[in-house]
Amino acid sequence: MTVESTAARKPRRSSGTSSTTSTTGSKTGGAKRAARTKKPETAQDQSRTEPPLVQLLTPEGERVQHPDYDVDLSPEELRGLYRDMVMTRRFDGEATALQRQGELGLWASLLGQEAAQIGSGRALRDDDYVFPTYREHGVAWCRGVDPTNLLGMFRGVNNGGWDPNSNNFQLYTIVIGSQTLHATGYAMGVAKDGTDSAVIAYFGDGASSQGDVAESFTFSAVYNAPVVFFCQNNQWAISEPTEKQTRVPLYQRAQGYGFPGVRVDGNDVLACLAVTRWALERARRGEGPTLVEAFTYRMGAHTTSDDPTRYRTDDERAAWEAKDPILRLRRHLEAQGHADEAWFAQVEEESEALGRRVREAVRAMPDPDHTAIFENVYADGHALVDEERAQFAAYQASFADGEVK
Amino acid sequence: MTVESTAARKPRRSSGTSSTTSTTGSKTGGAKRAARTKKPETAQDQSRTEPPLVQLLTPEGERVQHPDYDVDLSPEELRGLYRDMVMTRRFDGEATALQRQGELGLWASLLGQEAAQIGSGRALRDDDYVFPTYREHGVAWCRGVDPTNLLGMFRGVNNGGWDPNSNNFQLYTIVIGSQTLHATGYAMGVAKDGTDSAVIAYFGDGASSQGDVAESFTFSAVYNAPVVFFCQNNQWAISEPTEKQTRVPLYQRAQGYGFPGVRVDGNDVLACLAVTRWALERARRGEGPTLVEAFTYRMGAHTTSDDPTRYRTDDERAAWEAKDPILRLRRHLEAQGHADEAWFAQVEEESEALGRRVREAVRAMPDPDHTAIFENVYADGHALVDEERAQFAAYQASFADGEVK
Amino acid sequence: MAVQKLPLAKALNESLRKALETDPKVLIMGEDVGKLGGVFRVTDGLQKDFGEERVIDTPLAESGIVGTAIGLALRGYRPVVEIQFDGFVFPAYDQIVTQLAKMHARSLGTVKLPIVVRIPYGGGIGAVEHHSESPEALFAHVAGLKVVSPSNSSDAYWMLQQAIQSDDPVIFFEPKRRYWDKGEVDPDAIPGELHKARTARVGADITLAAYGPMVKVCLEAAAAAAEEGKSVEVLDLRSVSPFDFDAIQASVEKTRRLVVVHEAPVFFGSGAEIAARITERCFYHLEAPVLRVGGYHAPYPPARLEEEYLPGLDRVLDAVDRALAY
Amino acid sequence: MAVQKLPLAKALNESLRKALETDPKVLIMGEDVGKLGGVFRVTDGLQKDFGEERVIDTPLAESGIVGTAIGLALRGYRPVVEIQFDGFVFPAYDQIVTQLAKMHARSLGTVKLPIVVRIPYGGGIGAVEHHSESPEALFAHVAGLKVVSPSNSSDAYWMLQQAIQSDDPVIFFEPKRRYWDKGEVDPDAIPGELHKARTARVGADITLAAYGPMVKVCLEAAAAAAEEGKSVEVLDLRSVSPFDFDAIQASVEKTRRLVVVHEAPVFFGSGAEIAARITERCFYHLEAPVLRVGGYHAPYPPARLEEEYLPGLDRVLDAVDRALAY
Ligand SMILES: Cc1ncc(C[n+]2csc(CCOP(=O)(O)OP(=O)(O)O)c2C)c(N)n1
Ligand SMILES: Cc1ncc(C[n+]2csc(CCOP(=O)(O)OP(=O)(O)O)c2C)c(N)n1
Ligand SMILES: [Mg+2]
Ligand SMILES: [Mg+2]
Repeated sequence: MTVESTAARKPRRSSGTSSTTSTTGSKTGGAKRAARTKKPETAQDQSRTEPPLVQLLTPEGERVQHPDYDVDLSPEELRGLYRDMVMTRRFDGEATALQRQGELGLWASLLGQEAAQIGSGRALRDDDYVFPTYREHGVAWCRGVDPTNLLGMFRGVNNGGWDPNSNNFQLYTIVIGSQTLHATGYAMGVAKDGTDSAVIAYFGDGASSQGDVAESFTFSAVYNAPVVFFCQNNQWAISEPTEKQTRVPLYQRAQGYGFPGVRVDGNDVLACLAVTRWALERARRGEGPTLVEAFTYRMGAHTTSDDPTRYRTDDERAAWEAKDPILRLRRHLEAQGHADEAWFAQVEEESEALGRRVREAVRAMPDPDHTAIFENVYADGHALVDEERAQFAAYQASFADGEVK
Repeated sequence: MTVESTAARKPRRSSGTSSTTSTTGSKTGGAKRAARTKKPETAQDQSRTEPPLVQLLTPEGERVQHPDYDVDLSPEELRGLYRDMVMTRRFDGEATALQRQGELGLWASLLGQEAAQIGSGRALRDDDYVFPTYREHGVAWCRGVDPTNLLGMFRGVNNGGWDPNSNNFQLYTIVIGSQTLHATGYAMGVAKDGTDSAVIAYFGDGASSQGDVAESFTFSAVYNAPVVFFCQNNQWAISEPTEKQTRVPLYQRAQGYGFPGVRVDGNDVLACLAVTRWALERARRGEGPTLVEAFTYRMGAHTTSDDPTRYRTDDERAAWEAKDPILRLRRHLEAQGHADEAWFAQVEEESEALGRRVREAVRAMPDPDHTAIFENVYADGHALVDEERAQFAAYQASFADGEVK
Repeated sequence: MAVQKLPLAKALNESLRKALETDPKVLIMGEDVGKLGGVFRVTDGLQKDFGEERVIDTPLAESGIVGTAIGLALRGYRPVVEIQFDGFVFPAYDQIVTQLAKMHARSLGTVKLPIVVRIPYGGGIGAVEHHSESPEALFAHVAGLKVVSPSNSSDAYWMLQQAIQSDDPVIFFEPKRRYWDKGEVDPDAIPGELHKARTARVGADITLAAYGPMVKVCLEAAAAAAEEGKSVEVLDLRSVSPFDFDAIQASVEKTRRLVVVHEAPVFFGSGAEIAARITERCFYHLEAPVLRVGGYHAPYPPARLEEEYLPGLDRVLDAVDRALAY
Repeated sequence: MAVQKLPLAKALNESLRKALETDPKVLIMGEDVGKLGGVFRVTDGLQKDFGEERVIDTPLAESGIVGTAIGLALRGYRPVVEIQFDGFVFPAYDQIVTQLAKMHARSLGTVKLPIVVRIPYGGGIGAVEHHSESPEALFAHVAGLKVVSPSNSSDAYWMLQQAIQSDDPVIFFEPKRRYWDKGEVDPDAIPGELHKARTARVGADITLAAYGPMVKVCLEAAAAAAEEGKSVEVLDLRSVSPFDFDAIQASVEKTRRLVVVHEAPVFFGSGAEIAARITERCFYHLEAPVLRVGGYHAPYPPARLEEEYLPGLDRVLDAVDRALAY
């Protein structure tokens, strides 16, 4: 039996032909002859074949129906989602500003991904558990993690500043993909415990290439673990476009592991909510893992250290701006008469207050005590750590009058 | 857009229900309540849903047609395949015997997998390159690697006793899955060189779970590398049945990475040849990777150290015996009148001669020189190795009269 | 279980059984740990008695095994993970050093990962490549992990109990060529501390420090040296991270000479760390430099060379003689 | 290229450019090495000039990067692989230690793997977790790999040339906090041997041995010590596997005191190996134990603590004083 994938007979690029991809001034181009015959597709060809997204709210704010997924939200709930997104964006903007002011060492902005994060985050129950990357500030917001907690690591005062079990929101994980295995193991534990909680693991389009992610697909499928893999395909992994990670849409990856994959409009908070809720329900019912690919866009730089002008065009960004997740929900709220100017102004004000609170909290964040280096290396202690801590203390004490250390 | 996999709504086992899988005397079964509702399928359910295989020769030796794959072989070629399989099986049997006699430390038998290996091996061109696991004795035979070379590692005189470039047959790789990345890289190089050679990577059903294998799928798809992934699904990874690695047929894995997967009857040498040839041709034409799953059976133990009676039944083995790859080709040759008793007897004799030659060669295989420990650690030398080699030599010399070392 | 003479592998098996019985959160995970009972039968019979929910045959993916064990630990379980052979731990190395080792610190102490990673290690069984390595230094260098290795059945039983009870991740190196060596196990004994060395033989002239498979070799060397009138003290270090430097120091202050013995390559091995630290601590006591006997800077050789590669009785005695000659 | 003062990162860039120009088999592979030029711009402009076939943006999978580089090397290419940060090399660790390091020996010398793995390493740039580690010991312990680390622009240029020309796999540790430090690079100079140490400052009373980012700190310490009348010799080791023990020995036989300085944790670090071996070689020369200054046995701390964690001028001088006090 044969399975042909959509891309199987259409290679995206033929590595045998030398000059197809390197257009500018190739000095000593690697391949010597073009033995391979297929013409590579261009980016245009590719976008023409992109599969349709699950969408419930158009960029213009129009509510549309989808045969498989739906949500029925009250005006209050809709306003809640809007508020979440605005607050998240404001917090994110403040953090970016704080980095520029030198208060943070680094910031990874979620600008543009608010709908993916709030939609999926609001689909969760309290007893569900979240395994984020380093960019899930919106999900953290939904979980009730104090936003200022997220900043400790970026300020450099800790490597993760909250108790994961307080909000069922694991620490940020920097090594990409690792957390998908933790999520799977946690979900295996949930199943063992016989509860109907679910687990959600976030990761990026770039991370999808890591072996750990594939192994998490295998384990979750084999053990039928109640986990939702939520991939925010924001089109970029630092400077690499998604086509460096895959030649078919990412949501299709799940199929080969024996569970469903769905591509959802990642800028549509309603669709993200609906699809994630459906996937979580599958998990609760014992139907195992699901892969959700939220098709979205990283509007900002990868982090504040990054310079996207080196690798992508303004046009692309502009095209995505038209699909802004906040704007489309606002249009919908306005069109439906669910919210008036005063309400929007009030949310704006709230978000400004959040910005102020965050700013003040960060500035007041104390540097850690020096001996924190030695704390929590082990839970049960370790003789060498004790020895080094003591040496360190004695050494520091030798600069009695607060001299250079 | 949603993709439902065949298994998506039918979990193979529900981890939330405590006693479904552990049937005997569970003392403190992990899960406390059965919150999940789905009934797990039994093995029977599963085999009922197994997809059909590409087959060109039935177990009874009848030649059948397949709409997509075909081979047209002369009687001589057919006899050649038969001879290859018999020789390979005889060699393998001799190696097993040599292990029992203490001449080898270990042996990994290919018994039952002759068709998968000879069929795929004979599909290759001389300029193609093979990346084997530790069990591809039949493929090595096709490549012209002297069978006695394969035994050095199992005897413990070296870690791989041939020059990979002499026969375009890489050394055996023990760490499972690793070689799929080497094959992919090699294939990337082939493409860069602009030649139309192809590469084949062998791996097992167990190895399919390794992250490295998934990464090789990603790299080969993204770079459109001319590589064939040939998975011998012999139903077992030591004591673990394939269902511990996947809940859908393995060939489907390819789809999610954007290239085709095919399941072939791994005990049908003609089908294996046809499908592998097709996949290699795709590679040569610049159409990128293919996954071939050869559905076969490990008739023997995992290795001579293994005791399969602990984990599988004789019935299973017996059922597969009826599908024996050599027998079915013999039936075909006989039915077609392509070979007579005298010819079969001659092949038998040839194989006995091979057995003798191997036996003698192994017994004559000298132990390596002690200083071999220090040889070839580096290509360009290393001061520490030089120092240790000299110390070792001096130390050994100190036992001047051949005393204990 | 009564006091019994057990092979080391069986002592481990009994220890796992006891852990499974005592604490419902203990899980066993690994390749072939179920029906087969592991390739060394250390988990023999456990799946039969405790079920597939607690003794789990995993997909063949070491990163996945350790990574999911971390998730299970976050959920409150205490996974005991088996890596089939030393050489196959490296696919899991990333999860071990970047996640398992660091998550407690990363969480400012709020998260604990009580995971034991069992690794049969070392050579001497005539195996093929990747089945005879001694990678303990690669774990000891990494803060957040504890590294131990028993040398006998009693320690195998008790140290595994303690490792499972520890709230820290423990890399548990099992001396595979001693799996079949028998020793007494008293299930009612009061065990020594997990990270303390044990004086395996008292001596006066020189100290041999070893752990795991090399303790037996050192005891044999000490016995042989005794016949030549040399009094050799043997320390069974038991723990590599942390090392029990106090015990080594005390011994060296008495004997004034130290030889460290391990199978792992000498270069950047345990002997280096012990030599450096003990020389600092005992600079005026040492009559000779701390000598090291161990593997060479070469891949573990094919089986027919391992006798030459592994530190044996004669190489240990040679080092003893060299140290005494100072 | 003429004689120029170049930042270390730019010297590496020029070295890569030269390698790409000289040998059509040289390839650059890694994450973001293309248009972005790497997060540190070490590969800046190379894809533009040599094309996507030779300067290859890879999927985000380190095991895949090293594993496919091995395959490319088997096909005759000479891949120079970039790992984005020290802490991200571990997913590739299995491919590095079980394949890259061992294939030459496994093949009885028939296969060569001329691969360079470039790793920006060490702290001091205020980065987040996993971006400041010094894992060189984890590679030096493994036979089959060579490990080097330049401390200045000239060495960066030349050592990278030599590493690429080497038929052995070389782990090339780049001192990331020195990327912006300028130094003269003479493209027509005759470079020293790759694995030989260099005397960075001549002294008489004590030797400081370091490599990579710590050489500068040691030179500053030596200058400060000179003001107090202490004559400190500084060795830039340049190579970690192999170490140039002869050079260290020669220096120590002269100065009789040695302090080893590195950012990596002291426990099982380079200092341990050097201390053990030099103490053996120079037992009767040493007036003091070899002292070690390095990282603590703790995960690399958050940025606001790294100044306390990293061995700085004062900690080096403290060790010098302690060694001289013996
Ligand atoms: C194992 C590993 N390799 C490299 C990095 C460096 N790195 C950090 S983020 C990133 C890109 C990730 O892209 P993606 O997964 O798409 O997530 P996004 O940043 O777009 O949200 C890279 C390469 C890392 N953190 N971990
Ligand atoms: C990374 C790694 N883990 C574990 C092992 C031990 N091991 C050797 S073969 C094997 C089973 C492999 O099964 P499969 O891939 O199906 O190949 P088969 O042996 O059936 O041909 C295992 C677990 C290994 N060699 N490498
Ligand atoms: Mg991305
Ligand atoms: Mg198998």
